[in-house]
Amino acid sequence: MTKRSDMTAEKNWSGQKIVSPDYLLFEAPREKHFMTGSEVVKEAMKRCTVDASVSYPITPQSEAAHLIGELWAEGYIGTYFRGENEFGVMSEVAGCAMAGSRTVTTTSGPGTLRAMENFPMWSGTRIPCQLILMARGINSPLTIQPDNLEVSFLLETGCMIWYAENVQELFDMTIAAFIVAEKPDVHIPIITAVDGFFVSHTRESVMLPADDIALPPYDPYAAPLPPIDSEMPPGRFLRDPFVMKSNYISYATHASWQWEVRSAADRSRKYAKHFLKGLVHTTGDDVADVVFVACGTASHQAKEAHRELAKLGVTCKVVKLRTIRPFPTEELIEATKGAKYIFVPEFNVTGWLYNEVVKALYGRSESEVIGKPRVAGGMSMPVEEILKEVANFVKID
Amino acid sequence: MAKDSIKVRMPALGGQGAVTAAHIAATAADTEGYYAVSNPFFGAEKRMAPSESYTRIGTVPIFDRGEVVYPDIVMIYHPQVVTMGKSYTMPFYAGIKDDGLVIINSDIELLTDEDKKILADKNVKVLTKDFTKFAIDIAGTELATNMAMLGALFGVLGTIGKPAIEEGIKDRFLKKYTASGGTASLDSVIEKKFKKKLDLIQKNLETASAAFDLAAEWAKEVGLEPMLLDPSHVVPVDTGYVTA
Amino acid sequence: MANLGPADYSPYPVATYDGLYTPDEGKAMLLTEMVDEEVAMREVARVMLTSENATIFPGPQVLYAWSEEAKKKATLIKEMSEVLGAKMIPMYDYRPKYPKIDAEVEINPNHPNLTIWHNNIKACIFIGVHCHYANVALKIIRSETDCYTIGMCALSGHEDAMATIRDQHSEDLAKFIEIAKEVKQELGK
Amino acid sequence: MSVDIYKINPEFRDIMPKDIIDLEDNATWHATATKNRGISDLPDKKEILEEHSLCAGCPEAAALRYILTALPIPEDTIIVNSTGCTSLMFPHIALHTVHSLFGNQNAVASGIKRTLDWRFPDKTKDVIVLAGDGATIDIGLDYTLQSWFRQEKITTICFDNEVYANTGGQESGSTPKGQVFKMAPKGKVFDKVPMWELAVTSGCQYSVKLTASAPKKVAKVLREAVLVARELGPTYIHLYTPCILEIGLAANEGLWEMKEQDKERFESFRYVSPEAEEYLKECKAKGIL
Repeated sequence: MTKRSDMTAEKNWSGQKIVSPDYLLFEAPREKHFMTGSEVVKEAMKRCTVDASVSYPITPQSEAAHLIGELWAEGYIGTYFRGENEFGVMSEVAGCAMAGSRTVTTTSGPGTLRAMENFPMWSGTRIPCQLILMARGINSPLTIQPDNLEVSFLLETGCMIWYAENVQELFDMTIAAFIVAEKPDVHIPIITAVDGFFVSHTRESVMLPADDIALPPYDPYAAPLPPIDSEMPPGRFLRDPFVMKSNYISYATHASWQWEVRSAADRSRKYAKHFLKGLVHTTGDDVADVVFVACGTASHQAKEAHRELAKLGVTCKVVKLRTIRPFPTEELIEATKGAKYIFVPEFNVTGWLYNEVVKALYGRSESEVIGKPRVAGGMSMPVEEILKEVANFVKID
Repeated sequence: MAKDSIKVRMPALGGQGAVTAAHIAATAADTEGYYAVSNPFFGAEKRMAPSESYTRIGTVPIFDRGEVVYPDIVMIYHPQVVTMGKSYTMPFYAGIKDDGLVIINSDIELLTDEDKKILADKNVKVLTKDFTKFAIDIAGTELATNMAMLGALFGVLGTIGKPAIEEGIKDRFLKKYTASGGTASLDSVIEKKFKKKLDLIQKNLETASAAFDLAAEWAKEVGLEPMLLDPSHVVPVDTGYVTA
Repeated sequence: MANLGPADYSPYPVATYDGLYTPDEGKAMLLTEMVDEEVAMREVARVMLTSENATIFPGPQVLYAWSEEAKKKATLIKEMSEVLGAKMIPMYDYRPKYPKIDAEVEINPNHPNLTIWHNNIKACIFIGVHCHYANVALKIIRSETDCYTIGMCALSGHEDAMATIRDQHSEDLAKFIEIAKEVKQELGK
Repeated sequence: MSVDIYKINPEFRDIMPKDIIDLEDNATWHATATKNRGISDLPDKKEILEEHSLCAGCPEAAALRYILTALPIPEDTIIVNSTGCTSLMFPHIALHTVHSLFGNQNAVASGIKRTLDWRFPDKTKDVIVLAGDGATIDIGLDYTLQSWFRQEKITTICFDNEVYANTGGQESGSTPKGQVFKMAPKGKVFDKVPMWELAVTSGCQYSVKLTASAPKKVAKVLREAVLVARELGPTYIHLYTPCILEIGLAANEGLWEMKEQDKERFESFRYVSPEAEEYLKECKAKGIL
């Protein structure tokens, strides 16, 4: 059984060499592997010097949760257990993080909604834990299929939300997530989302650094609030006190507290820019009539469409959003300049990303924004269908 | 004419190993230098219930994900897919592209005259063969059917060689591999049938290899055009990952 | 009572919504400008030396003897207050105090404006206050008072303060004290 | 050392308020105490609970004072709370505490305890849950029981006032049958939930039901519960702290009500597992009890 006190300045408790985030993400030599999103989550967490993880089964994230458990059994993670349900799990995660652990958990669809009350509590208590979300349908009748409607429920929880496109980005993003979330001026929870199955169960090639190097450990004393461990003043400290005017004195505290949580998310931009190489990523023609704005698998489908449109002589560009909270408004406006048509393909019925895009571009863009194609309930988004939508606006011969 | 990417749809019955086959196919293609992706249909598949998996192979990065709605190749692992409609699409060749290919595992002719006409009009070639018997003859178990189908696929394509297939099979059975509960226990059943893993791999290889030759022969006979550009056309592209 | 501040009444808009963010490493911030640390130190010293009822608000991280660094800082902050001729009012913990605070001698992050109003403080330094509570308090002060706030932070700084200097450890405080002495002389005080 | 977080740097003693100076000079921290802490410290030692905002004469406030004064190592004790009247006292407890949500207290405490054991393997850190009957028995029942099933090494204390008091007097699972409260306008139709018994069948090593009428008894039970939890597994204390407001008593009648109930609904219940029995004997021998 490894002990946290086994850690030295050079090696973490599992004997991995401690390296800088930049080295791990950008400089360390990488080798090609062929694996699923679930498997790559294990590889990422293995290199993150994680203190704690709590799990609960729900498709499609269960395999990732099993594999994190294996890391604990192998001595890479300090403490791990199966909670009673997602509400309990997210509260157990809060306890671990408040007490000073670098903490990760995973969930999907109905689990996310069951746990919902916890997420604004997470951000309000300024814990930098990571939730790896493998999006799944949440409607009745029950579905386990990929559909990311659940993400719309998380948009205003005060947590950061990043969206990974594929297995490779999931690996890099879940490592960068801890680094950015733990910055003292950020220090709020981060939700790293992928579309369930499309990423969790899809096997593809991925480049990984060696597994004998890892991130420096989390320092709970370089944080905006003292950890709950009785080791840092003030001795009289309630992490999330009642400050309601009815009992005490201040509405202003509540207002200011909530603005501070939003400010913290905003401060993450400059760090995310560095560790994600940009809040958005653009591929295709610099000047394009057709611009796809998408995140996750939808941006993958859009890239497939871009390739076909190029063959047909249509100028086209794909703007992939890597961060949803904070929303990359300025980057989006810059990237869509001069577009005739902006298509927002989505894997949900309400078009929450379309709403975000329209809100961001309102009064600042001439482009026509089209919330299509939109599929739901786990349907795929064949490139053929995307091309049909585009053909309704652009002449294709 | 050969394309820069093809999509393969594999309708099967739960327990036949179509997911495993899709995985090995993608690994083999990846080994050969192609871009490749495999995934199962996302459901709660049970034994003998419809189960589908997909493999996408290309000389360009494969961005497309999920169910293959418009396949270039359809591989039918079990006659019931057609006779009892144990398939997520009706008819089983729905959405198939022109100049496509259908591989059917059956000891009898399953196509109606109407099916044949529709497929002929789209210039889709059909290879029907009792790959289960083929597997029993060579490997001594019907559980190697998926290997026979796999060999046939690559025999027809002709641009992914036997060494790559061997690599794919070894990767699947020798590496630590995350499989769903059902697949994991099936693995152990297979292992019981053969004494040693290597023995299992050898049998699988022989089955796939024989089917490879048979299908390559067939492709010549029917004058099948090459479907997929060979790996020399693979172009490295900045796919925009955090680590480009 | 002091005038309301730039945001008036409500802590919104906060600095980040005006496009202000914590300074990069090695830099400091004066109002909306990124400047070198030393430039900021000089200006901060000038403001403290020339404002009515300039006050230092030491927080838990420096008030208590829980680490060697905290002990060093305590000595330096005491000296700082003498050099700047500034009063010291402690933010000894963050609890919403019941039934009321004594605005004369203490400051509480949940209603820091009360202390600033009561003592008519026109310039203040936050030091040793945990960033979250510093930011909560600074937003309220920014909105409800015209006090010139200064965040001397051991971590990343505070954009809601009118001046913020980051990564301030004991050796940096010593450096600031020397600069403050020079400025004091220049001002003929 | 944890007690150092209460030590004031000499440069600032002159500007610190008396209650903070007293915490350093005159509180009974384990590290500085010469004898076991206890009720006898109440008259002349600095208390860990500062002024609070509960109703005058509320037995909860008194019970919390008894508990805090008996903690074996307050400077290394974390208390997790939940929503309710008790939340109004928590900001004034001079320890590290958490409120979190309504009902998730045992889940939060589980995470904290596991992390503290991981981060401080060579140190003793006690984790205690203190919540009302609504939080423990109704909305939080799953998390209370599950933490016991998992054998989390925490002490769970339920301040049972038999009603949702903070929200204005609604029936709770702990309300006695027949009692008329809001949301039970015709009287409660089912029996009071026997949480102290559920504790035993759910794996607690120690489960005691009592009222807060006898301070020394409360202190003894608390100390036993914390020591057993630290060593063996979950422990439970079910404490009657009546809501004098909701049952129409005067500020000075709380004690009388508790004494009454000592003979009725809160007639003493005590379960101690054989292992705990053994361990408590050792503690007595070592003089830490």
